[in-house]
Amino acid sequence: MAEIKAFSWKVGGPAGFGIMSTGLIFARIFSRKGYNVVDDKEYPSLIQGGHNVYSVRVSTEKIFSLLASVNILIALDEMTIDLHMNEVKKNGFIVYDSGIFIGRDFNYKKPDVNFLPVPFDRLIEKTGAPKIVKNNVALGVSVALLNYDFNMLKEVITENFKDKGQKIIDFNVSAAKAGFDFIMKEFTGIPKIHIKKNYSKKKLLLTGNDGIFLGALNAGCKFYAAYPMTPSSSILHSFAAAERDFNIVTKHAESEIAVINMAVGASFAGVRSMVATSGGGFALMNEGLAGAAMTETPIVIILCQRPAPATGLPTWTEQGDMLYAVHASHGEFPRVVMAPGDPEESFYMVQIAFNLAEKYQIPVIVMLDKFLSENNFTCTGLTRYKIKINRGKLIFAEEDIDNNEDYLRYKITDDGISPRAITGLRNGVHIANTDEHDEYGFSEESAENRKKMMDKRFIKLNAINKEIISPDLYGPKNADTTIISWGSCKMPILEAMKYLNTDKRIFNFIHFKYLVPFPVKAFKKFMKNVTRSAVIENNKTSQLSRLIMENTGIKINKQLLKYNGRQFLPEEIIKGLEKI
Amino acid sequence: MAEIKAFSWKVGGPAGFGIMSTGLIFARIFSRKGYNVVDDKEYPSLIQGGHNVYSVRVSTEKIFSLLASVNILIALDEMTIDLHMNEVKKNGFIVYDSGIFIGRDFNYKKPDVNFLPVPFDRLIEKTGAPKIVKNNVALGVSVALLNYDFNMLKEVITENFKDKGQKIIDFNVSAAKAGFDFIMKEFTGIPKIHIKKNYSKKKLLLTGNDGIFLGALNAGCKFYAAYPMTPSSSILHSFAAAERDFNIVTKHAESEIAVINMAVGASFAGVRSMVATSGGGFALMNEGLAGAAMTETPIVIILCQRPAPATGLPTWTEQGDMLYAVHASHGEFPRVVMAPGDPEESFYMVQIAFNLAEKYQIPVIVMLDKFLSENNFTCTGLTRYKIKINRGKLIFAEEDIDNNEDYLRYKITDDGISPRAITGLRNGVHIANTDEHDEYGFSEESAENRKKMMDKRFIKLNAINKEIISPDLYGPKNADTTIISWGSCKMPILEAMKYLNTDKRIFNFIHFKYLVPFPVKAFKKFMKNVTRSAVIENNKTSQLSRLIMENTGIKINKQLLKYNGRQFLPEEIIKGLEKI
Amino acid sequence: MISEANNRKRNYNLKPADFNTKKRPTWCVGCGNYGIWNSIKKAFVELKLSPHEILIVFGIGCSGNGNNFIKTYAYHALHGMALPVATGAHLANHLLKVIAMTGDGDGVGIGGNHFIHTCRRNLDITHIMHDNRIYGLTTGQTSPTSNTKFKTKSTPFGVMEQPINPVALALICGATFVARGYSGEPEHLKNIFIKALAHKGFSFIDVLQPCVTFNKIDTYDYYKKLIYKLEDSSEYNSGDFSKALQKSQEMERIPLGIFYQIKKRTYHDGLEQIKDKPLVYQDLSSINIESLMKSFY
Amino acid sequence: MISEANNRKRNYNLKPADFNTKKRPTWCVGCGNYGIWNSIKKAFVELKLSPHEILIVFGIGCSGNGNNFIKTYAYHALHGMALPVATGAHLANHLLKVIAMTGDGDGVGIGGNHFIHTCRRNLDITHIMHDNRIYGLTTGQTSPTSNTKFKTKSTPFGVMEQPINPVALALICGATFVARGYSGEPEHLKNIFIKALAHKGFSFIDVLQPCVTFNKIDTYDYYKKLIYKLEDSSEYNSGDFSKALQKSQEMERIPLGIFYQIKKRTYHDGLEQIKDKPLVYQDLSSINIESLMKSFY
Ligand SMILES: Cc1ncc(C[n+]2csc(CCOP(=O)(O)OP(=O)(O)O)c2C)c(N)n1
Ligand SMILES: Cc1ncc(C[n+]2csc(CCOP(=O)(O)OP(=O)(O)O)c2C)c(N)n1
Ligand code: SF4
Ligand code: SF4
Ligand SMILES: [Mg+2]
Ligand SMILES: [Mg+2]
Repeated sequence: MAEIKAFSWKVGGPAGFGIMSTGLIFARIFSRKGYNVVDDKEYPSLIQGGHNVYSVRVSTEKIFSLLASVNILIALDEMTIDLHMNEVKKNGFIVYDSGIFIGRDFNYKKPDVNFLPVPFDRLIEKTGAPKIVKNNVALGVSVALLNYDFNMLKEVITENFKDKGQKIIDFNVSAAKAGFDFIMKEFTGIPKIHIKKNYSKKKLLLTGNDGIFLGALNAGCKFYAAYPMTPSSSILHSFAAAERDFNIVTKHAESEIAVINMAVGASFAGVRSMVATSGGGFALMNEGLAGAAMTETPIVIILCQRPAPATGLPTWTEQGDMLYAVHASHGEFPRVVMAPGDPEESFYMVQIAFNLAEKYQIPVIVMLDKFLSENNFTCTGLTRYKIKINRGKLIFAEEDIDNNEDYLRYKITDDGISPRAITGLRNGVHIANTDEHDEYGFSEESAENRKKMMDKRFIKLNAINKEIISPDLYGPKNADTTIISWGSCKMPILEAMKYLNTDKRIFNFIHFKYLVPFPVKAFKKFMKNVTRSAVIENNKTSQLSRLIMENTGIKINKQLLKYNGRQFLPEEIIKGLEKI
Repeated sequence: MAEIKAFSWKVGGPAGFGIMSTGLIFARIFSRKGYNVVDDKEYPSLIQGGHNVYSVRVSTEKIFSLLASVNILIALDEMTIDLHMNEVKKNGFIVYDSGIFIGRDFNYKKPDVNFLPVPFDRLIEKTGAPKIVKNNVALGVSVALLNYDFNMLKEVITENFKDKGQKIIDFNVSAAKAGFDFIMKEFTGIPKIHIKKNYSKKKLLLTGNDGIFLGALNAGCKFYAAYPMTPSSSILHSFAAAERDFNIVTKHAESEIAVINMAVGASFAGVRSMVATSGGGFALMNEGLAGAAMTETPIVIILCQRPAPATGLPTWTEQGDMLYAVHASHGEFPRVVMAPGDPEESFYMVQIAFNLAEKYQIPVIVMLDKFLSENNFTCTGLTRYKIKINRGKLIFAEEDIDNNEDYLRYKITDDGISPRAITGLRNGVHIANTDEHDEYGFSEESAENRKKMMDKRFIKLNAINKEIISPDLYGPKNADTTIISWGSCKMPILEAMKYLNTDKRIFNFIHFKYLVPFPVKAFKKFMKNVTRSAVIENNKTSQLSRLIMENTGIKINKQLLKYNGRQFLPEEIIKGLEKI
Repeated sequence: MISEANNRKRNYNLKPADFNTKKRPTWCVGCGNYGIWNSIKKAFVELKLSPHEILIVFGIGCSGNGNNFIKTYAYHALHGMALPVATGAHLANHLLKVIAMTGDGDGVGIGGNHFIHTCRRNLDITHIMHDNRIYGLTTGQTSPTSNTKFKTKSTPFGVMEQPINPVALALICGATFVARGYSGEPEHLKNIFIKALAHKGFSFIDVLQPCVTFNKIDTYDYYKKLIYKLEDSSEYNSGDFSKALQKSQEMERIPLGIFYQIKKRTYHDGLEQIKDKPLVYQDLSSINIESLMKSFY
Repeated sequence: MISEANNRKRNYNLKPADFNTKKRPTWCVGCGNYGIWNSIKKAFVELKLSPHEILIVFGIGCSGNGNNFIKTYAYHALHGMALPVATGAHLANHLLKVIAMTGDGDGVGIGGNHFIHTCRRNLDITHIMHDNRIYGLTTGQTSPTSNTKFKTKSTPFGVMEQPINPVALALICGATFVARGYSGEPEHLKNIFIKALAHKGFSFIDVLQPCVTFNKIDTYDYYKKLIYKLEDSSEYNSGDFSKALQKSQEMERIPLGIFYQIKKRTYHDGLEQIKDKPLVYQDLSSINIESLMKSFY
């Protein structure tokens, strides 16, 4: 078989079978060699049982998303065969455990693919390793089918189990080797896949949550509070593990209500602090969001969306909380809402979020979704120094406060921003007050003061507006159809765009990373050149269309929406746009 | 002095002096005689001290709001004189306690009004009543200055203190009488006000909260849960007092989170249930709102706004939570948001709210604000039978469930509404599930089911849209300027309109009572005839303008906004519109 | 309806399997939730309860997933909110047998405030807490009942706080029936359930439930060594509050059984307005607010 | 900063009035809040604390309005949220003396969950609860500490539930210093405050505080008859947990004083990452995530 530049691989089976770690090891053996890799995890809200799927796509070229079809499917149960068989390309492989399906032949189900029976248990037995390392057989098989280097697999397995000791490593490696050798020996006849060699440098393999975690660390986040909630929990786990190495305090608190108030307390005391949650937890944090706004305490809130309302579909994906984040909580106050489109953007944007939060003493909400939070994407590198820490008018030293004047925490200034003293300064004593207050911070109910303070807080928008980066334009400046989207949909759209531009139609794509303040001018300017446009998003009511209307009056008439808890596939976008 | 059809009266003094009950008695002596009365209360978030003001306007004709000027000002402290003196009309009266301001003469401060020194303490002493009944002197004085019937005052005082025994009644009456006689005797010379006799039937004097309470009772609300929060607390007090007479359970729960979940539990069990709160409490209820939506449990939420964010100005007024209520909570689900404009509308609309909540098994939010919640307005009568109770597809009897089929709580139907069995029916056993679920209610994560259930819930909008009443149009059909507003601003606007229409300009007024679903068609139709328009509302960012944009793309360029915690006065509207 | 007529229609020959839904449990093999599931169904059978007479309000968690596996009226509430939902439902229809089934995180973590306030109300509700000392469904973070030093995904350097003692907390807050059960002793557990469901007032059962997947400390082996039954000692008197409180402090070994039970007026007995019939059966057409309206003249 | 250099700059001659702001208290004449206000200021003076070394996090309520009347760093939190805010601030700057001042509604009503969880953490924070057994600022509804049968605006037929016993609750949940004070005994109260502020770990003081306006039951007269001081009995040993628990159950009379105090590792002592200096003083420019990034290859 000829060398190919890209392939897709999928493993499926019941929960509790270690499918998630198998998939990650597989993805890593390619990202380590500099391939471009994207993955995707599907699992139900159950600990054991149910159907888990891990998909990986690998390419020597830049890729943004999975595609609908796969080259290799590893089926650890029959359900996987039934559900995913039709995704397998012609001449592709379906590897199954012949120890489970004794004497079964599946070829009749789909004659144009190669069903490969592999006796997992027997192979393991021979190596003397325990059964739980079984999935490594699948890894060995896969590497063999791809004509790939077994040593790469060995290296990643070794790395992965390095905390568990040499014995465990050996078991896993020998299981993998058994699978590898089995294919090499038993299936010499079949045409394998030749994945093209890759010569670029090793790549980072990151989820959106990893980007947030690394970015927040780099931004000097010192206090992280959270209450576990899928798909935000991995940020908590990362922070908890890093707390001693990076001098952070991580607190798994009693509820999201405690979380936001602890974080606000820490920020008031003078440190950068952050929280992350999903929709239900964000709902519980709403009052605290308003509290932060009124006391002008900076706070960064990561909102990892999942299908809602209520408990919804905890382990699936949706972009259903946008207008909620935009309008959340009682009363009126300035805020920033942003939505990175990939892990790299997550890394940089969360750092910008900290700067904006502190410069303007406002809450900043960063929106992800399960798709972005939990799936891995390769990136070539992250630059530590790109976003400089800017803590705005935070006062650290007594010398920086004029001793001849009273310290006014809520001093009315031209830009609306008042110098903010950290705790512990002799001359920085002040009240941060959730009541409406005067410049000192004292509760004050007069009409004049209320107006003055509302104006003070809102005048910050003048400067904030200038910081807001206009939407990104992908593709040619002029097109006959403009795709408009936000957040994580960026990735399947960019993948689809590889195939969309034909002789007949030219597409470009406006991607919103900043939602509030809405980049009105920039967007209107873009729209001047637009002849036909369509909003693509992962929800039912097209919240971006509504946001655009609310801010510009521009009505986008065409929408491509998906709200079944799954992210778009590029193929769906291509097909959907055909009709538009 | 000639007879006048209307006058305004105001009493001011420190908190804890019984100013609120004094004002209410004063208002009642006129509403009882069929006058049109409106009042207004201003008080700080303190129990004693601070500045309390109670204003009453009385007219033989329909009135909607206070005006900026007053005829009689009762000053129980000097602050009242200083703050409110300039509101007193030429030849008006400022009554002050000459026992406090011994030997002071205020006339130089404002020579065109009559400063009337009244020796409150001495008058009380003579009657033998205790000092705490002091404010009644002011009532007697006021009635005398108006040439009004002392017996009316006596009657209302008697009624007011009827639970406290005859002795207390006598003390209060004799103090009032002493004030009355003092004016009659000592100030024979000055020109009093002759308020025109009124011959219509006695009127109800209601706050918006009273309207909600009475309406909810009439609608068959059986379970009311709340956590005290100004300006919603009076609804709790009314329900608590009525629970035995009306077979209701009222629960002051541990927090707003408990409140909403208790109410949802009661509704699930099969009764009509309601909650009320203000912005901060609503924030805490957000998650529960989404829970009700996902389980399709009907719920009525009263949101009495106050200036926010956070604790804000607890005892003042604002319309700052509209877009929050419109978009509140994670995920997407149908809802109704409405905002009555006066107590009478509160009474009827809350009944409609219960019907809509139960017919469509959705949450319904009814928005008031402190101005509407706590101020009194007269109305001629409330009709008990106008809104018929309609409980939709609620099943009370086992016979009403087909025994040959499984009972599907979330049955997919043409209109999206599934028959809902109350608890305790043998064949009605089901799960209400905050997880996404199948028709039975079982947790179900498949893509197909998710889409089906989202569509099922949203298809209800077809029918809900038909129920939404288009905005009210006040004034002529064609005008050169159209005022657009919502909720409680209705009242000062209607008052202002009495003076706005001149030879030069013709105004009309579109009043939104329903915000979600937004009455798109009706509004667009209205707007076809509109040449110039202005949105008037009690917030900073003109949320109604944004809501209109979001739903119709129509941009209203002119706004008259007030966000200092106070309601508009008609004069401000008149002046503001001059510039527009 | 749960009326007298209805009671006659009762099916007294129900078996535990009659409380199964068409969904099979999805808990991990060996999970302690199975034991609780079996015991509660047996308790229903012995109490001659039918599915429509029971409402179970579930929390969110592995335990909460049980809403799919037990056939009764059920409400799968938000995380931490089972008790308020149960409270509202009970007050609206107090003829139902209302049970709240929560995890430990659900019950005394995010739901802790509702727990302490529900205890003091003495509502006629039974709260069964599946106490695996871990957050199961979110894959293994600390719970309020996790022991100090326990290493979990959210506490890789060990839990810093003292655990909540659910039995002691319930006692202090006024629960009138307080017990500890163990899912590894299903017969004993069933008997506690029967007594709790028969108790008039708020009954709370802290059920020790091994989580075989994420909690490698509080295992079957661990409990086997430490548990004993209060009723094995003839001295123990569950009517004595201070003794119960003292017993609840025992840490070296783990007493199971009913720590405390007392008769006390229930909340709904104090509500005259529902003496005749539950709210849900009251007639809305007879409401007359005329006289009340008059008071606004 | 609260550094050593700074300590030298300390002004040791502060008087209680130096802790006044320019705002005068607005509490009702006779309100128990005055007594607490006076006692805490005196305690600060005796402990030689300066305003910038202290952070008071207030709740919302009459007590919370005190944020305007005491000169220290202050955060006027949301209703019920004083403890989490105090927790975050303390963990970010543990050199501050952090105090949470809440009402009873704030502390164990809406904030009850934060209370029980804060107790078990043994954070070095002092919680002073102004316990007037009523919701003052919202003009007189029942509070979780109101006695059964109390008639209030929200319970015109009398409170149905058993009150929360804050002292017992704090004990059960793990507070390492638990006391009850009375605003009518300001000297005694001041001494409790001094000891609480000196205590390393979580100290809780339930301060009985008459609300002269809305609570006509728990009045100065009422308390006068019932109170006595624990330290008046030479036997009482505040180091004995079971005794303290037992004492907390006493209802006929009302013991004041320190029920319980024990030495135990504080939360922040367990955090190695802040051994050297508080988070707030850590240098952000030296953060290097390079090696961590490598683990994502
Ligand atoms: C408001 C909110 N926060 C977080 C979650 C995520 N969540 C689901 S279950 C759970 C904890 C489960 O622990 P526990 O209650 O002990 O139940 P178990 O799974 O151990 O039975 C959490 C945090 C949620 N559903 N809602
Ligand atoms: C979320 C929320 N709900 C309700 C309120 C209204 N509120 C203000 S103070 C208070 C209770 C006050 O009682 P307590 O805490 O005992 O303080 P006290 O006034 O008695 O000192 C309430 C319910 C609020 N501010 N926020
Ligand atoms: S994770 Fe633990 S609690 Fe959850 S089902 Fe598995 S064993 Fe049971
Ligand atoms: S209402 Fe009560 S608690 Fe509030 S200030 Fe007055 S006396 Fe004090
Ligand atoms: Mg658990
Ligand atoms: Mg109180």
